Amino acid sequence: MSASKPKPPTHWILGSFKRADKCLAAIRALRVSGEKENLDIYSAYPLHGAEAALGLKRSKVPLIVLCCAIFGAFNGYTVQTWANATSVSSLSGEWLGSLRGYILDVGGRTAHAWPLNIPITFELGVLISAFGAVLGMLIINGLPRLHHPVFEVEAFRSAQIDRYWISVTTKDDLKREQLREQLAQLGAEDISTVEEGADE
Amino acid sequence: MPQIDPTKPRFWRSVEDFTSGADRPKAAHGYPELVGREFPVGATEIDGATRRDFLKLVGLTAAGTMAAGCMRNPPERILPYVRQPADIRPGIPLHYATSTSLGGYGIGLLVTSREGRPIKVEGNPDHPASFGASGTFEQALAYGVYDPQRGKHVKRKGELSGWKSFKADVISRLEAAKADNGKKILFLDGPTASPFDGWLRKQVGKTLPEAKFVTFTSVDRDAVFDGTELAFGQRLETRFDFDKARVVLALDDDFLESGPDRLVHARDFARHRVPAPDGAEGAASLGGDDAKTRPSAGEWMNRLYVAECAYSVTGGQADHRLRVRGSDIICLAAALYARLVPDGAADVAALAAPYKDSKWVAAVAKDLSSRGAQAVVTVGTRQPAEVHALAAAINATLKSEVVEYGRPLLLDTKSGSSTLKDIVAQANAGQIDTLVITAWNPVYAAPSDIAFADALTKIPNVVYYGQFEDETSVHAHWFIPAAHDLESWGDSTSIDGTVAIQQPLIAPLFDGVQRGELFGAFAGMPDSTAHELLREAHSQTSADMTANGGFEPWWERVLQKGVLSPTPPDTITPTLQTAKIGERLRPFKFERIEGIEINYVVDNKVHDGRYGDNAWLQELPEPLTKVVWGNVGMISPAMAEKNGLAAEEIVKLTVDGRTIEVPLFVLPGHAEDSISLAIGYGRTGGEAIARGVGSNANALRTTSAPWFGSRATLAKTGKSDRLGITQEHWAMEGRPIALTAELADVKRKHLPMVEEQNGPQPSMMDEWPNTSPEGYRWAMAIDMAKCTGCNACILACESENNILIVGKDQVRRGREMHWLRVDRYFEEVDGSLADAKVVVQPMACVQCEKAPCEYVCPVNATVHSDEGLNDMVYNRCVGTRYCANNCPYKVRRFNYLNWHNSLQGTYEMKMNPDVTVRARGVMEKCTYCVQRIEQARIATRTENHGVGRVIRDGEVVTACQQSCASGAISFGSLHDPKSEVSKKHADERAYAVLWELNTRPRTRHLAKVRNPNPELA
Amino acid sequence: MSAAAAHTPVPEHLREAPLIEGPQSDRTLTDSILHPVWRDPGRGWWMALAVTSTFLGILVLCIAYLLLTGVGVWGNNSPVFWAFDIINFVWWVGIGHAGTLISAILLLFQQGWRTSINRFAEAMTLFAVICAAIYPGLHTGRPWFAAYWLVPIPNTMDIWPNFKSPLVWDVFAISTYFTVSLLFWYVGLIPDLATLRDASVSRTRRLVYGFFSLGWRGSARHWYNWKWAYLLLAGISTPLVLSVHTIVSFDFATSIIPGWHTTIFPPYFVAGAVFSGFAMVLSLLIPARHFMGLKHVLTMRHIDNMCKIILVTGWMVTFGYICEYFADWYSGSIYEVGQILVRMLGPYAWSFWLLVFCNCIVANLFWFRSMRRNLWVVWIVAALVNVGMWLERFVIIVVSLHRDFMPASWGMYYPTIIDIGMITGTMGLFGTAFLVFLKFVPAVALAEVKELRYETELQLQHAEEAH
Amino acid sequence: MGLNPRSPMATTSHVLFPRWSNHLVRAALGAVGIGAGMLLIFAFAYFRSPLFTRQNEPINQPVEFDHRHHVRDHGIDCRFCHTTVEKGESAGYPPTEVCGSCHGQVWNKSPYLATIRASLFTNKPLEWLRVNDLRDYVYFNHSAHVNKGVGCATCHGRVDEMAAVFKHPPMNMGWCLDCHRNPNHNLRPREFITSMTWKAEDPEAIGAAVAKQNNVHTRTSCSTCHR
Repeated sequence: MSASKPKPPTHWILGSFKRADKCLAAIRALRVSGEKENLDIYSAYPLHGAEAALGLKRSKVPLIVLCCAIFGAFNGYTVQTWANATSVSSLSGEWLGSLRGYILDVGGRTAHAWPLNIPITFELGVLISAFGAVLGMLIINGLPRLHHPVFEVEAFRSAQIDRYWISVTTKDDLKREQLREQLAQLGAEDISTVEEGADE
Repeated sequence: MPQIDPTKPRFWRSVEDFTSGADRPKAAHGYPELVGREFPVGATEIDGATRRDFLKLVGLTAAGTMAAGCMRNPPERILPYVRQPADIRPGIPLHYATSTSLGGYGIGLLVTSREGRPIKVEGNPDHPASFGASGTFEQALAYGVYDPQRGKHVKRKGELSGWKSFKADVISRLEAAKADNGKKILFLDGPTASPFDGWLRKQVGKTLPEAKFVTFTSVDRDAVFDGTELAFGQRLETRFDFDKARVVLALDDDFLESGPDRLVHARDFARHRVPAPDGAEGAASLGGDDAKTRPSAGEWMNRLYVAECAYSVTGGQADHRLRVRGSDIICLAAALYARLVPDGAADVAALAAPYKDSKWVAAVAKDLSSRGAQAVVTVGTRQPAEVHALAAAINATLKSEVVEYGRPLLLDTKSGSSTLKDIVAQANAGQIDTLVITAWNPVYAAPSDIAFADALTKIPNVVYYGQFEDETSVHAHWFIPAAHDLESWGDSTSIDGTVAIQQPLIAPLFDGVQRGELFGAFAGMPDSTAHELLREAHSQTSADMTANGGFEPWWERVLQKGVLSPTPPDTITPTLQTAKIGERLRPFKFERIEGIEINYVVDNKVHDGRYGDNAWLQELPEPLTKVVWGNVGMISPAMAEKNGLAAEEIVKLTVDGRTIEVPLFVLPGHAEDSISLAIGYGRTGGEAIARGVGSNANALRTTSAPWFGSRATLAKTGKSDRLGITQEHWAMEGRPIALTAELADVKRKHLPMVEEQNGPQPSMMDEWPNTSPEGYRWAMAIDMAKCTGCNACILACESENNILIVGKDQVRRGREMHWLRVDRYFEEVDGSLADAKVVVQPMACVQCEKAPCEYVCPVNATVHSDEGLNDMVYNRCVGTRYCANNCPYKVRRFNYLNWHNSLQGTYEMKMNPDVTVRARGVMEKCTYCVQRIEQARIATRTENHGVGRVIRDGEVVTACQQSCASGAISFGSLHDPKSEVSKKHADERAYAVLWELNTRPRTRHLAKVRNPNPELA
Repeated sequence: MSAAAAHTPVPEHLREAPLIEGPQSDRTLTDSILHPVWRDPGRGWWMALAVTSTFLGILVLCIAYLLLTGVGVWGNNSPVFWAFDIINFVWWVGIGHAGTLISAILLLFQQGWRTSINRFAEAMTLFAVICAAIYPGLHTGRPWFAAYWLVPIPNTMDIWPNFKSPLVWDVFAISTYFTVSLLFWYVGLIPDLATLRDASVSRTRRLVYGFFSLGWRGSARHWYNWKWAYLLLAGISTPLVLSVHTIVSFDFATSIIPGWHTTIFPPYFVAGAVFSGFAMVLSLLIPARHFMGLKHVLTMRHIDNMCKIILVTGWMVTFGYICEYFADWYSGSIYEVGQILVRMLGPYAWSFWLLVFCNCIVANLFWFRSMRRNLWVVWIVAALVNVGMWLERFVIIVVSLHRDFMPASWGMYYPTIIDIGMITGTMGLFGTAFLVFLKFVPAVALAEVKELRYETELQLQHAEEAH
Repeated sequence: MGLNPRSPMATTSHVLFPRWSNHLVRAALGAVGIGAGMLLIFAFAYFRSPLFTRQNEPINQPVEFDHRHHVRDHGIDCRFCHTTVEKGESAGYPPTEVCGSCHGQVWNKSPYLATIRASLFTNKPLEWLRVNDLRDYVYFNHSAHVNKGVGCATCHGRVDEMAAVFKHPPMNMGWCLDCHRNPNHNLRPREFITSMTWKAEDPEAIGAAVAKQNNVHTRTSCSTCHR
């Protein structure tokens, strides 16, 4: 965050639920009362209807994977064709020379025998897109991030076990209390507030 | 690499040097071991750069150049000469003409030398007995000269002594012998026809007038001379000119594989083994003279009948082969004699009885007589004089032009075991003081009923001169290490009377003593070198010297050509004495040996055992059984079944009380009720490689029955030995692989099988353009009609391409390394193997144009050259072995282990620096001797100031092609339609093996042709 | 659930058995599934580890000897240039396939029952592929060169790999397969690691698991992208897993050797892979679920389904054989026909008939429900199938090679002690890796089981509301 | 130990990972990524650098033979000592007697030539160290190149300026291939073959001419160099 004058710190208001439906209901209620991007749900497994309740936008992961697949496959095919079926005479010398292809009569097979290049083309497409999927997912999720404000709430550990948590963030000191009460009304337990460091 | 290696044994010229420390390699100077070993006796000898001297020096460059041989990469040192010899240039191969002798008869050689190391032996084109070709024994010399097992020191009673000490001893004895003219001194020599030996004996005779020279070998030719003596009343040399023969009957005679002129026989016989002359130019191109008078009219192709016990190479070529025991041959001969020789029938009635009504004999007799002058009967040296006499009589009756007679060339035509008998008698009578044995290993070679070893103990002074410390040397008082043929000065006479010079390629590696020097010592010339003696011998004998302006220029010419100006062989036309023959044969009764007859054969690999320590020959597959490293008891399938015997089973073999154990081999086409066993194995001498390989047949042989004729009993032992066999499967399984055709069909162009393996080969892919600037398309043609399966090509390839030996155990595991293999298939005749026919097919990489091995190699280690070679890049290979899997011909060989470890000391000097020695984990295979192609290319491309020219047909000769006597292999470029190989590819018998795979082999095989006699079909 | 049962008229034996047995809550599931990770492994585990690591040691020794002496320490020869090395390679790769199939393909088909076995199967895939990957490198004569000459690295020799060679395809296929499997496995593992982080008490464990869980918070946004990533990984793994064994089969199918040169190879290699893979899952899972107290999530229904898959793939393989031999016979080529006869009647006929028994006959026991329910039967059949699939590769590789075109070059093959040592050794490696996995990572995908439980609960509610 | 029977929410002293751990992890990841890239580049460079190719490393010979003196100052032709360069695969190394042939008269007392005299008198050869050491499986033939117009200096550099001779080009396969793929710019008329100073004003043109005259056509088939 590049800020000239110190902004007020973000506060995280957390609350936990025993039942998933209660949790989702609470989210819907909060959205009705005008909270949008600052909401989040935490559960030990992908909770049905969560993204609907939060109204999340379409994930970018598929797009990333598609690009990676095309990139990988293209490289796969190009490298093979370049190495076995081209020989660009302008490439020479210590450095460029080693990039030059070498056309060899291999068992009388055509130098550019495209059907024989398909397997590696495919494999590279798969490999790169797999990396795309994983790294893409991590980057979009901002992971790895070992520390996070919500972890400062000891009770939050139950989120990965059997509880459903809600977080609401706000910079507005007045709003903070109001949200706590709202959560309490919605049946949340272990309601707690964390102040996020200015540097986060 | 000749690096300093403390583990290697060090060699000194003599024990005197050892004690005095003279000319020992000074490690302090950092000289490589090999250099030290080669370094001459002292600076004085180096002055005056005669050839002999630099031969001693040449080891010096080994350090620099041997590196090319191996993959190791040490900090490399270069040791140039101090004084450059006149004609030696590092990196430029030299060829020297020399000669060698086997059984007393010479064969001319042309030896390739690199930096003074002889690395390849070929036949000398100027020598009529080799005409550029060579056999297995000649090829194997290149291993023999470097054999680290050779005797290295003069020994007295087993103690280290020295040549000087020996000479001193001799001088003193000569003094003593003066009294009785040396009548108590006896020289036991091998058979020899060398003029030099004759001269030396004369010199010895001058000092010791009554000293005797006798001759012994266990594979003597006495029967030939005794036969002529019986038939014509005089001992005569018998020669055959198969170029004139159209019908041949070989009675137990392996004339294509054994005998003094086997190479000439192979060439001339093969020339007529094809339907028409044009196919025979392969032989002509090898230097065969076409001036020979050919029968104008009649059939070009010859017909061969063979009667023998065990399948021989010649038997494999037979159109009709009769399986008979060795002892039956005489009856067969008699039966023919009865039919062919006028009023001979009566004399041989008793003998001829068994074959009197034989359909076979009748047909053969008819065929022979119909061919008359172009027919001939030959008899093997194993057969007794009588059979030779009968054959001689038949030939004379036929007026055969094929056979001709001349005066004996051997200094002594009696060399059989009778010699040893006499020696034993004299020894026991105390009539011998000094016995000088220069014959090969008589103690081992002696028949079992001659106690030769015991006799030696009765002789006060036994001198044994041999290459190895063997069975005989342990009984000798003196052991003198013999110099190898490639290390010695001398000469030889071939069977046609040609005298050839033998000159050393390298100074004796192990301080061996040369023959000349040994006899020189006894001739009172202890200090003259063999070189001087030889020059002296010829300065006296040679006539046409004056014509060439004196001795020196003449001598230079002789050394270059290797051959003295040939004297036309004297031919004698003797008169037949049928009466004498009848006289001798009338009393003969034939009583058949009951049970199993034992039949000894001369081995194709170790001969009589003298090559037992030659690992190349030991690992060479026996032509018919394909067994390596040892001999086997060969029996017929029927006999095996009858007695419940199986191959690889070890049996006790007992002949009148003497017993050996031998593994069995079931050989189709073997005579019934007999077992064949090769001699020359079961050695117990000091040679590490020969020792303990196979079983000793000499322990059974007797003077009365040296080859056959005694009864043997077989007893199971329950043991068995997994033989090393390079071809485990004998049948072709009805696959069109080695094709054969009958002459009649070839003539009327009816070759369905061949046509099936020919024709267009479409491809989905567009063809690779021929990018070779000169357009070369290297190719090979192998004419199976000419190939006898003699294996010479295998050794030639092994010698040229640094192919390493792997030993019996690895052969058992199927890991032999021969690039070129000769496949041998048996063809059942009417459903039985009893009379199976043989077809042999040389098979090396066929350089497929659409090579299956190439596209599967992940690292591009085997790809095509622009000239159609299937290159194998050893240094790129990572050894996935995928190529070998995908090779339908299975001609690729893999270095499963580091075979290079097996090389020790001197043997590394043998490596051909033009061919990479393959490391462990690397695939290797035939590449049409690409190093020879490249040498020819560089030679031609650099001609006339670098402008260069095109390689002409015949300028590139592959190693296998060069060695092949019968000219079965042709090599050249297909871009030249007039090239020999193009013609062969166009031949109607040419076909591509496994054509249906569309691999498009560049090597085409030509179907074998058979010429059966309709009457016997 | 039993309550729900009372309402439904469906007779007991027709009703689908539950995938999670007994009343379970997120807490009890967490408790029971993570229990093996926390508890002291116990003597049994240590003893097993001792055995497997001994074999692992043997493997290390064999490899050292191999590298020092050369490939000649194996029984390979001419003409059988490939033998145990490639057999084991193909066998292990095949085994790996079940894992990916379960986690990827069954996921795409939304087969709920994959949930509690996928983690297990994926781990098996990883370790199997590691075992397989040992061979292609080591079977070469000069591995130190093969290591980088097979990869397209610009080098001063200016020379490249030959991309026409199926072996290069192999290199890419296997390395891709391993990498993707690893990623897939790890992505699935992240939430469970987070659970371990938060459910553990010991601080060190929390730090370690915390580090590897990359700070996973289980936020709905995380889950959203995570599900996409996981789904897409499954999506690309599916063609990948099919391609890998297809490419492995190309090693043989693209050659010209009778018995190798067959277009049917790709499909039946894949089927065979799944066949052997499921067999391996079963032979590991049956003991594991017993000793680790996971019977409530690894239920008889799982086993039953897997048996059915073995039955199906078994028949696919059998059909493959029939097609292959029919094609060989129908081709009329004496070499192809000769190859059939050699397999059935040649010196190695025993291997062929044993393979027929193991792959084509035994699996038919699974037609019967009782057999599928009898764990002993299931386990033995699974073991036999693994043997059978190994023999299949033996027949394809050794038997095809030992008698190909030229009768003159025919020969026999005999394995050496090193050959045996290396196959048992890789099993040791596999076992060791597996035991370690069972100890430190939940063998069942906790988050997914919870999700499954939640969904079944919802279904149940709807069912009740319906009444 | 198993799951704590009490609620896992039993408080532990403080948060698991401190705030700064995020920066640490990101920094670490970045470092690993960049490090890997650097390593690749370094490797790529190393195998092309004299460090690996051993170029330009003067090799001290047993005899302090100075090519500058003999070639540049006295203009002795290469072929005077390297006699087989036009005939054989090896250029050839002079036997000691060649040194003696001159130095028998001139400088025959010089201490520099002690080793030479020793060699001549004792007949022990001089031990030179190989400068241009190709792998043993590479078959290079001097005559094939010299006769076609490849000059000595092209591969061996300005030997006339080397006190102790060193390897001039990298002499790896790529270097060979460069010329074998396009030889023209390395060809010169035969009269200048051994010239150290010859420079072509238009290498391509002259090269093309020489190529035409000498019928030069290079090959890149494996067996051209590997047999």
